[in-house]
Amino acid sequence: MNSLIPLLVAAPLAGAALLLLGGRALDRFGHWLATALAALSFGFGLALFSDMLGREAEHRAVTKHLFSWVPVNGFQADVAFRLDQLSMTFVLLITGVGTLIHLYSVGYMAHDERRRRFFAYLNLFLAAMLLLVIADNYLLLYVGWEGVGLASYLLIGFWQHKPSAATAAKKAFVVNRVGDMGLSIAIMLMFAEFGSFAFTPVFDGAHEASEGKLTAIGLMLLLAACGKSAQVPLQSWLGDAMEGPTPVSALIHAATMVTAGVYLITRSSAIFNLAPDARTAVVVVGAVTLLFGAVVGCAKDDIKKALAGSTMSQIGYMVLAAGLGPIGYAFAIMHLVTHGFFKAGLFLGAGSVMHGMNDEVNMRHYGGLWRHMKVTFVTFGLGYLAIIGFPGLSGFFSKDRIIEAAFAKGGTEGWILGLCALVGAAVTAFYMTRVMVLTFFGEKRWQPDESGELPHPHESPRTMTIPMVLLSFGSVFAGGLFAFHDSFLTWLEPVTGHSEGDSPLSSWTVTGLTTACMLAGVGLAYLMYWRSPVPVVPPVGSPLTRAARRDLLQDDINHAVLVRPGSALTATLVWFDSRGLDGFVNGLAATIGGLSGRLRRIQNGFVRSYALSMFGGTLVLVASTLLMRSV
Amino acid sequence: MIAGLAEATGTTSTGEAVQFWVLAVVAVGGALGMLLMRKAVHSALCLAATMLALAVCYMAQGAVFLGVVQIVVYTGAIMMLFLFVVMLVGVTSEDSLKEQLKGQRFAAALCGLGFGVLLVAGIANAKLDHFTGLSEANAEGNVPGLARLIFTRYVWAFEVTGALLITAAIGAMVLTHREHVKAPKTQRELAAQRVRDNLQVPPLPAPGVYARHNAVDVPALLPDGSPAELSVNATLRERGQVRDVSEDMQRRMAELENATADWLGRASSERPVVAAPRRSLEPAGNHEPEEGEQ
Amino acid sequence: MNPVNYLYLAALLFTIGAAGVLVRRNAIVLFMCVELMLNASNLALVTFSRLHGTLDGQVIAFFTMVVAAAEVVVGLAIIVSIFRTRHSASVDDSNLMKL
Amino acid sequence: MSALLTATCVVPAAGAVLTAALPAGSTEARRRTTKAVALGVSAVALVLAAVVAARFDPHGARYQLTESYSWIRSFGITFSLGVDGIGAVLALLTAVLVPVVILASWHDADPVAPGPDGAGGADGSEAGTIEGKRRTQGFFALILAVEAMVIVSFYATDVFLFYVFFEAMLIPMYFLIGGFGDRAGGPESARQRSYAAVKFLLYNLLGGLVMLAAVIGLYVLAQDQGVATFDLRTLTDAVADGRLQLSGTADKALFLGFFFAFAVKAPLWPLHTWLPNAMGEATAGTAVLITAVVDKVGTFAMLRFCLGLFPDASRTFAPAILVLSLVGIVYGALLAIGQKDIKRLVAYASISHFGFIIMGIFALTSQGQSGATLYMVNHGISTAAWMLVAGFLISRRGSRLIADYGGVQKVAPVLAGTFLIGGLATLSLPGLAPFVSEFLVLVGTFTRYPAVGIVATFGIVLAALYALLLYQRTMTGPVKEGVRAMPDLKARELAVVAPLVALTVLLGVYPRPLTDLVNPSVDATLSQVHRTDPAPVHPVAASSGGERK
Repeated sequence: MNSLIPLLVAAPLAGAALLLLGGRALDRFGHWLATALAALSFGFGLALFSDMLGREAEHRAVTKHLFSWVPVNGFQADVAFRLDQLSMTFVLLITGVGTLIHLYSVGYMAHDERRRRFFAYLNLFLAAMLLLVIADNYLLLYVGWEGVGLASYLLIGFWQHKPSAATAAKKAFVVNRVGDMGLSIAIMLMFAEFGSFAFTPVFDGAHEASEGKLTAIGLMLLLAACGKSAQVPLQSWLGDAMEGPTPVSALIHAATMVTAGVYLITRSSAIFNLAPDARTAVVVVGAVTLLFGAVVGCAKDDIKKALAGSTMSQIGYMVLAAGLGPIGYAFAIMHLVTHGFFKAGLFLGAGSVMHGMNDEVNMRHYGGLWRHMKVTFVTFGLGYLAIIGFPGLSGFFSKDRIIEAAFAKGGTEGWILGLCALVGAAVTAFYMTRVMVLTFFGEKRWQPDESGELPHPHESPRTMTIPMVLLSFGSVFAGGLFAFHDSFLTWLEPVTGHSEGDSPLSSWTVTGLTTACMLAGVGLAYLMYWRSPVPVVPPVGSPLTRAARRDLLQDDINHAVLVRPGSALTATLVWFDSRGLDGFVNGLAATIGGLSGRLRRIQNGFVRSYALSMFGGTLVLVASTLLMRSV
Repeated sequence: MIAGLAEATGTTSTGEAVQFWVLAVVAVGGALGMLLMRKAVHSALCLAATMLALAVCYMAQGAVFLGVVQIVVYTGAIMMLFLFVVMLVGVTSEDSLKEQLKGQRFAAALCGLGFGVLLVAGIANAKLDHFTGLSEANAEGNVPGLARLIFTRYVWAFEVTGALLITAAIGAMVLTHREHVKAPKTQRELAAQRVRDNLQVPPLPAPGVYARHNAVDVPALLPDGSPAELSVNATLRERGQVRDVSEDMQRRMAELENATADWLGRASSERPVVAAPRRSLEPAGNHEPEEGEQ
Repeated sequence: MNPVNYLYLAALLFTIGAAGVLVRRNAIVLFMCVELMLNASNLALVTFSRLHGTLDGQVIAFFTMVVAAAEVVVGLAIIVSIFRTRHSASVDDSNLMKL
Repeated sequence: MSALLTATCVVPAAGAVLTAALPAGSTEARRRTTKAVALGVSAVALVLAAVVAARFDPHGARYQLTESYSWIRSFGITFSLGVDGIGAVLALLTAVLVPVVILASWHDADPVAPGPDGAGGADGSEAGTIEGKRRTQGFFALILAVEAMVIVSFYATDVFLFYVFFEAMLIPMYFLIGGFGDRAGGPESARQRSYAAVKFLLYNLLGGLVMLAAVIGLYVLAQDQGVATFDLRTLTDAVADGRLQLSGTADKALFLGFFFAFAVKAPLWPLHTWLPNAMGEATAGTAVLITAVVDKVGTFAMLRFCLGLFPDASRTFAPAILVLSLVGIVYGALLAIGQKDIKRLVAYASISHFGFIIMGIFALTSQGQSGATLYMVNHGISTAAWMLVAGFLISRRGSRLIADYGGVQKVAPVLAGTFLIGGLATLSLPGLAPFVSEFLVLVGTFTRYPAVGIVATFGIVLAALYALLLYQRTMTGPVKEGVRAMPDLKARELAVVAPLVALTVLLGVYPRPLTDLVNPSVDATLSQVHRTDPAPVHPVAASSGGERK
């Protein structure tokens, strides 16, 4: 059975290779091939899942050693896989949602002449992501880690003819590289500390290592997570990443890739458990990002950017939870999965809306769409309810647990974090309601496109609606399923471990508070956007709004702090290289040339001066010999 | 007496001393003269004097044969050779005394001085108190002694020098002799040539015409009083030994012409331009030595 | 008088000759100076042969004369041919021997 | 004593002579025969080098397949060849790259404006440009000559022999750079090119002369202690067992003498400024020869000679050299970001990479040195791919300025794709070959000098910047004017790029064959320097998820 594990990766990888090398021949059915391979991988996943359920909790984790990758003395990097409950959760999420989104893309990209390449990239992404989650050592994980970075680079910049897209892609990759730097340093630290970077030895040896080292490793891992999961301070790329086709935003920048950071932290629980300082850093990052994303989400008029903000904030929740340690790991993953469902659903819905509105993204130009695209409306609505944590839907359970855990951290920390989470919940409700209302309700604010005709929205083709429907099922029931008898908790516990914190509030009070906050947010949004008419041109708004529209000045800050000094430095160095170093060398050459030119003058061609020099020479010789004699 | 002179060991007889001082003065004087004289001829003569003095010195030191050879070969042959060349190049041509190599004179003086000092110091340092005279070396006479050496120990060098001399002679010939690549032009051809490029149809003017005194180195005067360089021998022209006609001569010619003109009442336009240099037929310089030969 | 004076005389003459070589510009005079130097060395040789009481010095002086003769012949020939082409016997006029 | 190594060296040399002697390339047909011959010869050399690498037994003696013929007996100089893992791998790399380069520069040596005699044309007027009927023959003969010399210096086990070929390499390289410039050089390309060629020559000659002094000095000192030989093995053994003991200063001085030459060739900051000129002005093929083949001799020699002959000095100077290489890494990357000229950008990227290689060598850990050796190979392959595709691009547009390109991906997707792969390899994307080596180098350095390792890690961010900036500016965005009619890669060009890309992926996924060859030699080198890897603080028994099934 374990022999299936490599196939998880192999199937989509083969698909990518085929589609890229296959050439035009595959244009007709390439997309179906890719979808089939994704589905196949999902099938493998299910098979392994059932196999895993067949064993009892302790023996569910299996490893598969494929071959020794880089054997250098003292340095053993293997291509080995580990499939435990945590990986399995991700495998199913990735392949499942991935397959659905492949399906969706078949319709969405129907009219793009480079569709084959698009699907190749999607398959490549699946392969890399799967490799990331089933790798058995950090170096292999690193391969998948950068692999998804590459895939997201290719997909964000898929419409390369748009300079904005190309720039966004590069930005995403470079920012991620900063995170990757953290990961590689972490690996080096592990190697220097444990002489290995495979999971088992590192986790086994962790308790021997000094806390300082562990904290350092933890912080580096956090840096990596920030990069991949768009957490403050490396969040700036996610908003621009929306330049990519919507399925990409749904799959990579909402459901799977951006959650890799959470996976990394949870996976390294053994290290974080022993490094409280590192955990604190994680929690702080999570809380800040949670609010940051939420605020940004409130101000955006671009529907995808608004959703991106919400993604950021939701992942903030997860990171927060993961930072709480054993109290929160399971809930982090749980929220991750549910979020995977409903956020993917929301994005697909947004895509479907754009599809119907000839790629209009400005919500202020929507309105009253519910009548025209019912399926989209319903699925999107369910996703909406799920994300704001409407009681009974999946978001309710997962988020509620996280907030509880935050309070359960105990002490003032606990209070602060809990309150942050609550506020976040309220704001989430606010901006999601805003999105909902602006898009589907109110009067039509449709604008004519450049060809001058008003859009006539229509429901999307079957290939697009089916995935949305399936995902909405997930967003409705997943939470309940997981929460039922804490099934999810017990499922993950062997990997992450679990401990109940001491919550100052009873779980019911927390639930009540959460719901109240949610209702408050919804109410406020209702008043602002349902009751009062929505202006087509955005009002100036408060300074905060304006800042939020500019992603709270993140880009301006990056520019001021990094880009401008960097380019200045580069320019200086270029000057130095050509004028300084080369100038010195050329100057030397010129000097020598000049000297020899002067020396040449001695050769004046007059016999008598030659004779003179001969005579002088003889004189010197004789004199010196005589002197030698005399002394 | 010469043989006797060569006997002395530690010192020399007063006779030789006297002789030496006289000869030394002559030799050095000659050398300096050669160095300082502006005309090559004078230098040559001074050098000859020096050589003669040296010849006597040789004899005084028992090198009779060398003394004779010195007089015959050097003073006789070589110096004459020099004189020939000097004549060929120009007896009276002088070096301009201004030095155009910067610092050459000074450096030369310095080197010479230094060298002299060195040599003198070297000789002074050497222990040269005991002189074994040539009495027994010259026992059977100087010439046989030399001959024995030359034809026994130095025979090889002797042969080589012989070869050297022959080579030198041939070399000299090769250097000075020049093949005529094309047959020399005949009088007829030259005449035809002159007519063709209508520069100088009549034969060259004879020198000394209208000259105050009849000499080869005085150019003829053309009707307008300007000197005709052509009338002087090419070699003299080469050496720059053309004696120029005095200015007043030309001036008087001009006055004469003008007076005639006044008397005849010619218009100024018809008057000959006074002392206008006639277009010289051949600018001196591109004068081929070949013609100098013919 | 010590015969060494002959050597001093030779040195003096030699120096004068050398100076002449350096100073004079007329090729012919230059040659004369060279001859003078040769003669000076000859004088020294003769004096040495007297010093040692052997005739070798004189023999060598003799050879020197022969060589000098050869040298003069060739040298003058060169001067003549140069004069033919350049119309000058000044060594400074033939200064093409440079870079 | 099989003559396999000699054969491997002689074949390209003979091929060079043969190619040069072929009938003058007046007609297209004759030129084609010339190219075919050159290609065939290089293929044979490839086979031979592969055989050498295959017959090398990693667990056998340090140097194998050794041969020795007496050359200058009076100085104990012999023509002795022998191969260790590192040499075998690098020679193989050379033998792989040369056919590719020949194929890539198929038309680079054609007469510019084919006149009746196939000569003349625009370049004809340019100073230094080799023109005329033998232009084509000359070009390919020179390439083969370079191959022969490089292979000899990889196989040489005699210090003097190595020195001779190390220097002789400059001659053909000089003519390749100065004589066969890049057509896109612009009007004053001739002046630029001769400047570049002379600069290349002077820099390397200077280094070489210093080395010569050191070589002689070494011989003299060794002679004083009764080891009058140039044979590397004898010398290293003598150094190892103390028969040859150099005084501290002498040891340092000689080390610096050798190292200077290698650092110029490598090139190490701040001796690098010849590389951008040379690579910028030369044809893409020549540029690949420079950076991927010739420069490798420098780094290789650091491993074999500096460490082997002067272990103490190596240990003494290692920190300083590490700092220089660190500067080189960051400096090269930053300058690459600032370049306006595609080929110069690649050159500065290479400088950054050479920083990594040298760092790996002088970290004196087995990971670092294995990594450095792999890095030499991987950098050779990946840079070759990147540079050659860039060359194809430039030959299409006739300009080296990045600003002249844009939107190429729209008109020539395959070209753009391969270019992107080259760029990704250069920024050492995991899964591609350079990642393995770069990470090994970083880890190897980190375990001994953590600070250095961390700073060097910034290099990977900068690498991402310059590689992707180049791709973005040239390939993406709206299609620029001069690019519209740009054709995609032709079959020949695909044949050039495909093997390189394949190797990049293959060695990225399964570098095992290389590491198996290299590891024992690296251990031998390290033991020469008396260095052992710093042990992990808390070693864990099972060093990996390895054999657990």
